[in-house]
Amino acid sequence: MQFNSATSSPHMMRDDGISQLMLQLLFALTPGAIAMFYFFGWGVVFNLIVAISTALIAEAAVLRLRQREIKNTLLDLSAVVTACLLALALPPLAPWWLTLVATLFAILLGKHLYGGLGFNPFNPAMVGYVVVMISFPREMTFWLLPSTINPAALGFIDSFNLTFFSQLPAAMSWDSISSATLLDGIKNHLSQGHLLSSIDTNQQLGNLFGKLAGNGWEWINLCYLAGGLWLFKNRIIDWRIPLGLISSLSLLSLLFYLIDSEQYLSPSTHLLSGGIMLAAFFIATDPVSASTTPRGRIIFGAGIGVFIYIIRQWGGYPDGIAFAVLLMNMAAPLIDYYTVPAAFGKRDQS
Amino acid sequence: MSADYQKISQDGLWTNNVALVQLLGLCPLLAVTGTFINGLGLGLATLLTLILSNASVSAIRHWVRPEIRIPVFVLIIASIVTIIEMLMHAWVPGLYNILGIFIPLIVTNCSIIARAESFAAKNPVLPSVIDGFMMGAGFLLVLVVLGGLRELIGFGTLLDHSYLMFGETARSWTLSFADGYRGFLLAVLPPGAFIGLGLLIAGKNYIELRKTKHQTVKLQPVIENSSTA
Amino acid sequence: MITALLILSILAAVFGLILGYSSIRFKVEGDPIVDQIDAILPQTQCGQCTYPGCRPYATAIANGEAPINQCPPGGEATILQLADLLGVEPLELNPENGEESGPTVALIDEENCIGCTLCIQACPVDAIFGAAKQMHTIISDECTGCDLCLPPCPVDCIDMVPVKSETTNWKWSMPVSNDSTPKAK
Amino acid sequence: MNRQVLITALVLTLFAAIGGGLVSYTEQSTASQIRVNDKMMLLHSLKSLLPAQRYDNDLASSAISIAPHQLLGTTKTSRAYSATKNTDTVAFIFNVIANNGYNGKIYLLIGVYTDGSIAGVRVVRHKETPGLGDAIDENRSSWILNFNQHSLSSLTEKQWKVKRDGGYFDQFTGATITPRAVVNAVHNTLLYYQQHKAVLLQATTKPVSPKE
Amino acid sequence: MFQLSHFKGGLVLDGHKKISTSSAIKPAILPARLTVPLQQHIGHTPELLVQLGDQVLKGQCIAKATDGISASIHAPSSGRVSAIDEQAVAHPSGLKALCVTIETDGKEQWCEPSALKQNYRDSSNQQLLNIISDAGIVGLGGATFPTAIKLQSCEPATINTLIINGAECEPYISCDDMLMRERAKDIVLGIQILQQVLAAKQTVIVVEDNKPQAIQSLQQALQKQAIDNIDVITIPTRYPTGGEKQLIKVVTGKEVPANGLPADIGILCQNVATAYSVYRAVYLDQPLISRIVTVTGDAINEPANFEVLIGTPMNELIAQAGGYTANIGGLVMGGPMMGFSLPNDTLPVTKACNCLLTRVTEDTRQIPAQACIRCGECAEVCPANLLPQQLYWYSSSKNFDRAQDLHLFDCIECGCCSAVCPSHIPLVQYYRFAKTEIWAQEKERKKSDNARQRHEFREARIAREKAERDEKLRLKKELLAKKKIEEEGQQAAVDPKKAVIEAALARVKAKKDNTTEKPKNTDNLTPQQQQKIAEADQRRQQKDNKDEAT
Repeated sequence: MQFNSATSSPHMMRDDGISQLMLQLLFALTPGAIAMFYFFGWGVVFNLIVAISTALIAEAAVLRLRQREIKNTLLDLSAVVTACLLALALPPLAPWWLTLVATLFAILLGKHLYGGLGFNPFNPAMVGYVVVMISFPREMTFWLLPSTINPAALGFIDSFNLTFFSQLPAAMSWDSISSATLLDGIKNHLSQGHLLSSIDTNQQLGNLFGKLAGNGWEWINLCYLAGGLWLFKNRIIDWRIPLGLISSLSLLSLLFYLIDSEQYLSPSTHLLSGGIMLAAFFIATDPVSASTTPRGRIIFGAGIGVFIYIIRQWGGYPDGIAFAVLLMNMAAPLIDYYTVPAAFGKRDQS
Repeated sequence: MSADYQKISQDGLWTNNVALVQLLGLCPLLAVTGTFINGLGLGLATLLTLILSNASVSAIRHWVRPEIRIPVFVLIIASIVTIIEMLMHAWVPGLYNILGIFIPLIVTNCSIIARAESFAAKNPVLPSVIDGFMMGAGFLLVLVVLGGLRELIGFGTLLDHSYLMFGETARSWTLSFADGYRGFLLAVLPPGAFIGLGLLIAGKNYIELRKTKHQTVKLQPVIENSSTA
Repeated sequence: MITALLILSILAAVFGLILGYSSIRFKVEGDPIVDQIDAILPQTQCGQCTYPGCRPYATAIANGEAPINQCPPGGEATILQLADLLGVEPLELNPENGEESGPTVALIDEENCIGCTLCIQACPVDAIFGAAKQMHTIISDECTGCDLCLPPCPVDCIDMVPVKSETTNWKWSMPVSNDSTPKAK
Repeated sequence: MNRQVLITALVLTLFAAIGGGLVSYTEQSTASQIRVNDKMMLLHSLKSLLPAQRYDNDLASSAISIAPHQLLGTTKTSRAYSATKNTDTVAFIFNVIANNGYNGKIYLLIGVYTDGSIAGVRVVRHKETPGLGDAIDENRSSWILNFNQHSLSSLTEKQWKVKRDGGYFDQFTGATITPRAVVNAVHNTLLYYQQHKAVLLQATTKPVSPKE
Repeated sequence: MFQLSHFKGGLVLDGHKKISTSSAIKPAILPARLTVPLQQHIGHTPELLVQLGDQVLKGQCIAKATDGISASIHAPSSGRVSAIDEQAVAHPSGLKALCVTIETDGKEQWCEPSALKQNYRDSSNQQLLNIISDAGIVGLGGATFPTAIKLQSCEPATINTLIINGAECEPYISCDDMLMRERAKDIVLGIQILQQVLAAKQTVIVVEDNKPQAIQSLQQALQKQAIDNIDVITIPTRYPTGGEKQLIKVVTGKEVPANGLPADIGILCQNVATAYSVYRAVYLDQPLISRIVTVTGDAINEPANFEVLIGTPMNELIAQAGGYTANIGGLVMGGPMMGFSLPNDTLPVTKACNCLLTRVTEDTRQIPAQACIRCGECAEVCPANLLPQQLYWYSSSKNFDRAQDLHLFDCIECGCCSAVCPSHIPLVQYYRFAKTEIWAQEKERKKSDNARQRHEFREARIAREKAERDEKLRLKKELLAKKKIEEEGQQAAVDPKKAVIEAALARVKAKKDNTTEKPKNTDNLTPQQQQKIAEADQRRQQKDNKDEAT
């Protein structure tokens, strides 16, 4: 009897593939996304819709242009994951074209210019984010107060008009709808020479601050944390990168907090405000652009934490996750080069 | 001889373009091409430098010993650039202020010493001048195209600030395209320069690729004819 | 103004003296790069590169007179190594020089050999032995598969045969790659 | 061998001398034009602060030295220019630094009429976020013109702030720090003028060497 | 006694062993034709001892081990040598190799027992090693390294621990398991011989905890014979614990240095089946002519273990195991993790063949590989602590230097990385490709160095010869000039034309006399080349003879 013998061992392969991994990743994102929706309204949903559809169309188009197989590549869902991460990072009131431009840049410049999935040195979502961050700084401030304390929360129709037609609801101005995020607010507060302890007396900031780390934000981050832990439990992500990121950020913020608690935010505020948990468990762990060696992953995560703290504290932008991730993406090959683990039997040798 | 000049021109403008193929002089290229006029200004300055330096290097090529070749070339180029800088400061101060440090930096533009080394030092004056002109023109072209592109995408205008170079009458030259265009800052910022240059290079390669494909297709029937004949 | 000019001139004079002296004192002879290139070439001495042997080709590459893509026996691997060594972009093998084929060895049809010794004189690596009027034999371990012995043979009794594939020299093939696998850099 | 070395040195010297000579010749022949240009540049920006009919002196040559002062944000001696009409002083133009911009210092030229109202404000140099904080630049928006004519008497102490802080002036959407810094700097300049009015007026009545 | 350790990585796999352990080891039928490949081990091909048409007896040595690393081959049964030629063998390449085909006569007639017939305890180590060597025993765990060589290679009395590997970590395979269950006593006897040869201080039999019956029967055998210097150690089931280096790490906590041997740290490993073969050789005077083969998988009707003669065609074995089920899709020799798939089932069973794994069609379909997303799962499971995806990256881009920097050659090809890859990239094949490519390049490099030397030598020789010729010519000219002067003096009467013709004739004659001119370039030859020359001379002689005859 003749057989087809073209295959090499092993003759056992896992049944699931990349798309299942991505699906689980998307699943883990849902609690955070729902929390975002709860606190920031329909804008989040519109962002997601615009980003996902743009991503899929752009990916299909570029695959066609590159004469690659389209259907299976689209089905690996990596473009959808990129789109979701990006949409959740953008401000909820972002106009549709902002999300579109960001997603286009993420897929075209961040992913396919480098050869598509697996070959992009930078996290595509963060590439897209940074492009719009430096191009449209005004629109990137279109955050709003969390619904729990927002007297002017927008309904579906108002959000729709705002996102797609840039129409403000009657009798409302931009300044009455949009609001600085907590980190931005605190940065302003400090730059005016105020002390952190005076936050409570500042009517607006005090309101924003909530219990722990910003009204709404603390819950969103806890949801992302839960999703991330679930991913870790299912062995979808490596624990080293989140650990490195969270510990370096905590350590740095604790250090400065202990030095001067009036000028530097507490570790808990740092960890649970902005997109830290999203970054730690979903963005920094993108395996393609991260370091791959075990030690390298800890360094990679820690580096992101350090850069986030530096940019938050002394940089020009209120939050620095995207820049921090991209900077460490750049360093990943170098880190890999110097952290090759000792092969079996090489431990005693130099 | 005319074929030679044709080759020199083709080299400078396209096949061996300083910016798109040799990738030389990228520092000023990327830094000043925020607008069309900036690109034009630096391009003209570089073009002038290239012509003059090629001419003088070629003229003195027989008298310079190899061991001091480079210092002499650098001296010549530095002198020319300094003179051009002073002239610009005197006559187009607005542009001078914008281009700032990049005019003296022309000295370190590798394309100039590269042309001096690889062409002017081996050829008579006239071809050298032509070569300088064509290389400079090729560089100028890229500067202008990139500047124009970035200005167009970044601000939605073209030829803005022309008055810096052409005087007050040029104030009205500014072309504005979409009203209420918010601007796409990335294009104006340094990353935009890199992306823009990358796209230009890709575009050039694409055209070349098309050309060679076209040629092979064209060649086919000729071979067939010969075989059937 | 005059002082500036003077200082410039004096500086130039001093550096001119230093340069003039150095150019005589530190003259470099010889070119080690040729050896490195030669070490990469497959040493078939076949002349397909249009040079009379591997070393002349290596010298030509080192002098910038020849591109790195003229060695069919070395093929892609050699071109990659050369590109790596010289820091240049790898090129496709120039089809004018021939095609990359698997390793071959010469085989003399001993029935037909008339013992003319012409092939012995052609062999660049002395891999054929035999004497006049006697049958010649290829030392297949030494044969580089250069084809140079084919043209001189008056009775066409030499064949180039592919090196026999055995379980001992068999190579695993690269898996059929999916389309996004990177090409060799 | 020695001859060769000498020739080498000689050739290089020759080229250095020729190159240097050419450069110095150009320098001499363009020096005056360059000086004129620099002055024109300064004049141009000064002129933009004051309507031309309000003064008749050469603004660029009217510089007076101002000691560093906290209200002007200066730490070194700075220059101010006085505009006169028919030998009467009509306005002063101050070099002011707003130290608390979003990305560092913002350099301003602020023109103040002798009656204590603002003639004009211009940003000379800044590093504010492009597209956001750079709306203080006249080229980007007309926001900076809002200061014209205002004085310590036209607006109260509380009104010399951005709207978000309960003041009179707009901030631009998304950016509060930059306009806040500029408003603050303008306000401080008016305060400075108020305190030093007498000294300043006195200084201009005496001939002041423009070089100081 | 032993503090068990663990190695990094590895996988817990579904064993599938029960499929083939329900029945005892069955003796396989004697096939009509046995095809015995000469190369069944790592090392040199042994020297053939028989000729076409020879009658051979069971156990008769048909190919003798050469010097160096090699192993002898014996006739598995009595019969007639019907062919000595190239036959398809079980090798990933599917290529042919030299085989001896024996038509069996069914008599199973053993050859004469060897002279040595005494208690092994009275034998010297050398005698025992000779027996093991003569019996053609090789490592039966899969590596097929000649056992005698392995035993000889370590310095006397340097082995602290002899580890008998009964881990058998690959799924499906159960031949060692069954052997331990049924022939524990013989295994222990074999181990004692190994102990004596090595003078090992301590000996352990290591078995994975998914083979409780094997452990039990081993312990019983030890108790029954009251042996207290051999211990049975149970270790957790984890693939690839059966790998020599991984096993050592688990048992002793020590890591065998890379590029080193277990003997370097005072340890030697032998497979249980090897120990059993040693017993057979020493006690029963039977060379290695059969082995236990697990015939199993999801596409066979009656999976079981068989005691099979080497050279038995696989399809006959399959038939004895009830034949394939309808959805047969492939046949693998070895386990699912490291075995290789066979192009057909008519190939002969060899010493390396521990398992024939049948696979159903659904399992054999190819999952197309996707792009590597660098998830790092492969690095997690790599028992050699390598970075598989970087190795893949460099192997696929043929950047072999970098691959070697990342310790490509420490890869044991266990297949864990491929098995967990979510992109289904055939990683192991990339490593195998890179390894064989590097070996080939190394060979190529040596050859080109050699060619360069020979070329330079030739150039030098030609230059020298030219110089000599020129010198001769110069001398001749001088001589002629002298002669001319003389001749002019003599006013010669001889016709110069005639002289020239005469000279030419003389030259031709001289050449004729000198037909057996010595071949050129015969200096500096290696013995191999000289041998070839001799062979060629012989052929030449034959040809001449033939010419004469005709």
